[in-house]
Amino acid sequence: MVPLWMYLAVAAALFSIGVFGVLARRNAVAILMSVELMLNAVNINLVAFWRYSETGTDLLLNGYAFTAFVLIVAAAEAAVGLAIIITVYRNRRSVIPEEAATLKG
Amino acid sequence: MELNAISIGFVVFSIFTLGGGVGVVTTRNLFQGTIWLMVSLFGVAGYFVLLSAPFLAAVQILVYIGAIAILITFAVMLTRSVARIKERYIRILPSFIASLALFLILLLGVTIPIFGAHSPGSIPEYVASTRDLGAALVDENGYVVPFLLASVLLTAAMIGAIFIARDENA
Amino acid sequence: MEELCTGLCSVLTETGVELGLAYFLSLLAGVLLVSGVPLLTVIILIWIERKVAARIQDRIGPNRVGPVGLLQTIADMIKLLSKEDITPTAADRVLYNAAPLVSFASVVLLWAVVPFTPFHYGVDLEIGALYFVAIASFGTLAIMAAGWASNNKYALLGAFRVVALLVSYEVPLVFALLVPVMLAGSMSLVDIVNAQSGMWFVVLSPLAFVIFYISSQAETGRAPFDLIEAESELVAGFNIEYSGMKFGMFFAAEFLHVFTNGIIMAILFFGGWMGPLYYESPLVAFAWLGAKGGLIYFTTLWLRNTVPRLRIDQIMAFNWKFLVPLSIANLILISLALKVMQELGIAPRDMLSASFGDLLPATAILLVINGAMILYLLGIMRKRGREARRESRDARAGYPQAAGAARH
Amino acid sequence: MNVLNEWAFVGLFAVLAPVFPALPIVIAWLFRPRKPNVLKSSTYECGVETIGDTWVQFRVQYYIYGLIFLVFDVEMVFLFPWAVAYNEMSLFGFVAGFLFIFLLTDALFYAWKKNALDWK
Repeated sequence: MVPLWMYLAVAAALFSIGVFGVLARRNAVAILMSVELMLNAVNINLVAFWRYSETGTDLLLNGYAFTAFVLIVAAAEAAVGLAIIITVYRNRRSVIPEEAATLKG
Repeated sequence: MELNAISIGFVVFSIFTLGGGVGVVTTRNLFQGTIWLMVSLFGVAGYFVLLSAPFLAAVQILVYIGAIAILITFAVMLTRSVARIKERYIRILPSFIASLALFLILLLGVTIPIFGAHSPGSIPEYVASTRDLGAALVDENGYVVPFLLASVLLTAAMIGAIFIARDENA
Repeated sequence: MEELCTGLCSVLTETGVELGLAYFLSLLAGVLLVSGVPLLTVIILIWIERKVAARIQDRIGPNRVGPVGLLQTIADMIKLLSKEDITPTAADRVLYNAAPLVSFASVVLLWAVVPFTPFHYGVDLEIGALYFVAIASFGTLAIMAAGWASNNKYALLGAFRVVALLVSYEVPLVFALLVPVMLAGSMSLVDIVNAQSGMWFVVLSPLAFVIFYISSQAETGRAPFDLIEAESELVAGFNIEYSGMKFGMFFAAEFLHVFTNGIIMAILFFGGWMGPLYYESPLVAFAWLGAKGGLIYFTTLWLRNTVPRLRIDQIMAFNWKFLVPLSIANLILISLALKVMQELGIAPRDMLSASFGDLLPATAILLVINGAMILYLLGIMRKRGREARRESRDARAGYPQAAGAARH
Repeated sequence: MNVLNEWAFVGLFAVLAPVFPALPIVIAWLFRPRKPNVLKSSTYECGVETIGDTWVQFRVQYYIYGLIFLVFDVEMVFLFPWAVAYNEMSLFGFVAGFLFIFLLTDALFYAWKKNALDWK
């Protein structure tokens, strides 16, 4: 078997890539995709800890079930986020978050 | 790490996951970016298989490659001038340094404490099946409240997104 | 497949091959054996499809190359091989070339979980039914990639319409798929077949089968949902820029997908390999599966060559306002009735060990429920049909000129 | 055959599956004639050079269908385990699953009433 820390290292790398995307990209769709990467890095961790936990024999499902919930939240986030992007684009012809900051005082 | 099917799979899926991730953040073309995202998430699905959670792997493919990829593509086409403009990256160097620092912190903070712990021999043999998950989801002592809340969340997301995205003049 | 792999593995290790390599080689042999089935059938399928279409249209069909035209597909392949393969300069080369491969591979991959006989299958995954849906979604992405990578507005428009159609019809498909999964209490396709030893699921829930059948007809892009090949509207759809063998791959993938869906329906609703004397020999079991799948496949061809194409707004309205609510209602009613019966002790909780006699009362009640739903639906359809006819009559009365134009 | 061996089979299958369609394409690549010209490899249009870009305005309806599909697809994350555990489930568990489906049907009903399901 692959030791646990390797999964965590890959998840950390994926999370950092996502953070870079969120910080450096200007396009809202690209930022949303980077957020999806970060959520998936979290999911890798959850499943890895669930699998390697020594109490796995009494059927602790926390990590497993939690991953399913994260998946649902990620999907809801993508759906609403993209809908907002489409609407903002329709009204302002732009998908750059900084350019759509009318609500900021 | 000896050479066997699992370690080969791990290396292959790591390349998929991280390569796809790098592709997502570096590709300027948003459609290609979506494909890279799918490559990366396919790698994550592979991890789930290696971690004996094939149900999550199938669901990952179903939800991301089957639905979210399509949704992102539709959104990209609807905001079409985006793909044409030459997007400039902002704050490349600070972002890079920040994410690299985060990676190192995560590596040190998370990996070192458990390095060597959980030796492969101590991994539980029996893992929960999909049936166990199904039973736990609707068990009063299990996840029945989050289960129903997830339904409420999805309903709210769907109603909200339709409300936002619909053409008012239509 | 399991014995074969272990058997081959032990033979190889005895002859002095290293264990890991022997394992890999036996696995490879298994994969080639299983994937050989769809690859061989696709060649025959194209011939069958053309022959059936010809007979329905009162033609003879291919009859020159080989006996009764059997080698026509080989001749076509040789022709396709010698065709010039044009890649448009504006295309995204990597995605353009990858799309047909993914499209075909996604259909071949489905065969990894198909149980041919009680003991001969690629793998018996715990999540078999979900695997079937998940792998099929690669095909959708391939179509999207093909349309985008061609860099052609007709291809892109065609791909968008097709993808919207495919994702829409996946909803009733999955809801209908939940019914056999629920009845068998397992997603493994082998378990689902075994659970039908008492009663085929098509008897327990005919409506689920009908919904699954209609949506899989749409998933494969066949008439009346053939927007994929809407020649008269979209030039050719998403594959307009493809030529030669790459076009052939989209074509072959579609043909194979139709047959694969026939086999899957036979497994989910018609008891797969079950039939008289199936336990005598694996060949008999295999023949039963082939016969059931083939019969369903034949009806899809029949439908394809008989009905006209629907408009996209009609297709979408039919799906979202009829098929999806129906499939949800069907799932709720079946699960409610079965649960009540299980609590009362009329229906067995374990389909695997339930015999024909155990299931009779439950079957009768479920059939009555299904029959009531079908009658109700027919009532709705009749009412809608009457309204539509009245509308068109009123329109004709109001605009005599238009009516005249319509008549000639 | 344990679980991971099964998936090794699927993995090998997944590696080999694209090879089958790739083979004829590669063979065709070896034998096919090569006579490209500018006109042939240009984008297939009505014969006149395209002005501007391939991008056409798409209707938002595509997104709405994709969105409703996404929600129902994600629902499957929970409905498949629910269906698998159905036979051993108590009445309470069944009612929970029933409520789950019912809530989502509400959303579909909303979309219907708002005419979001019409192809416009």
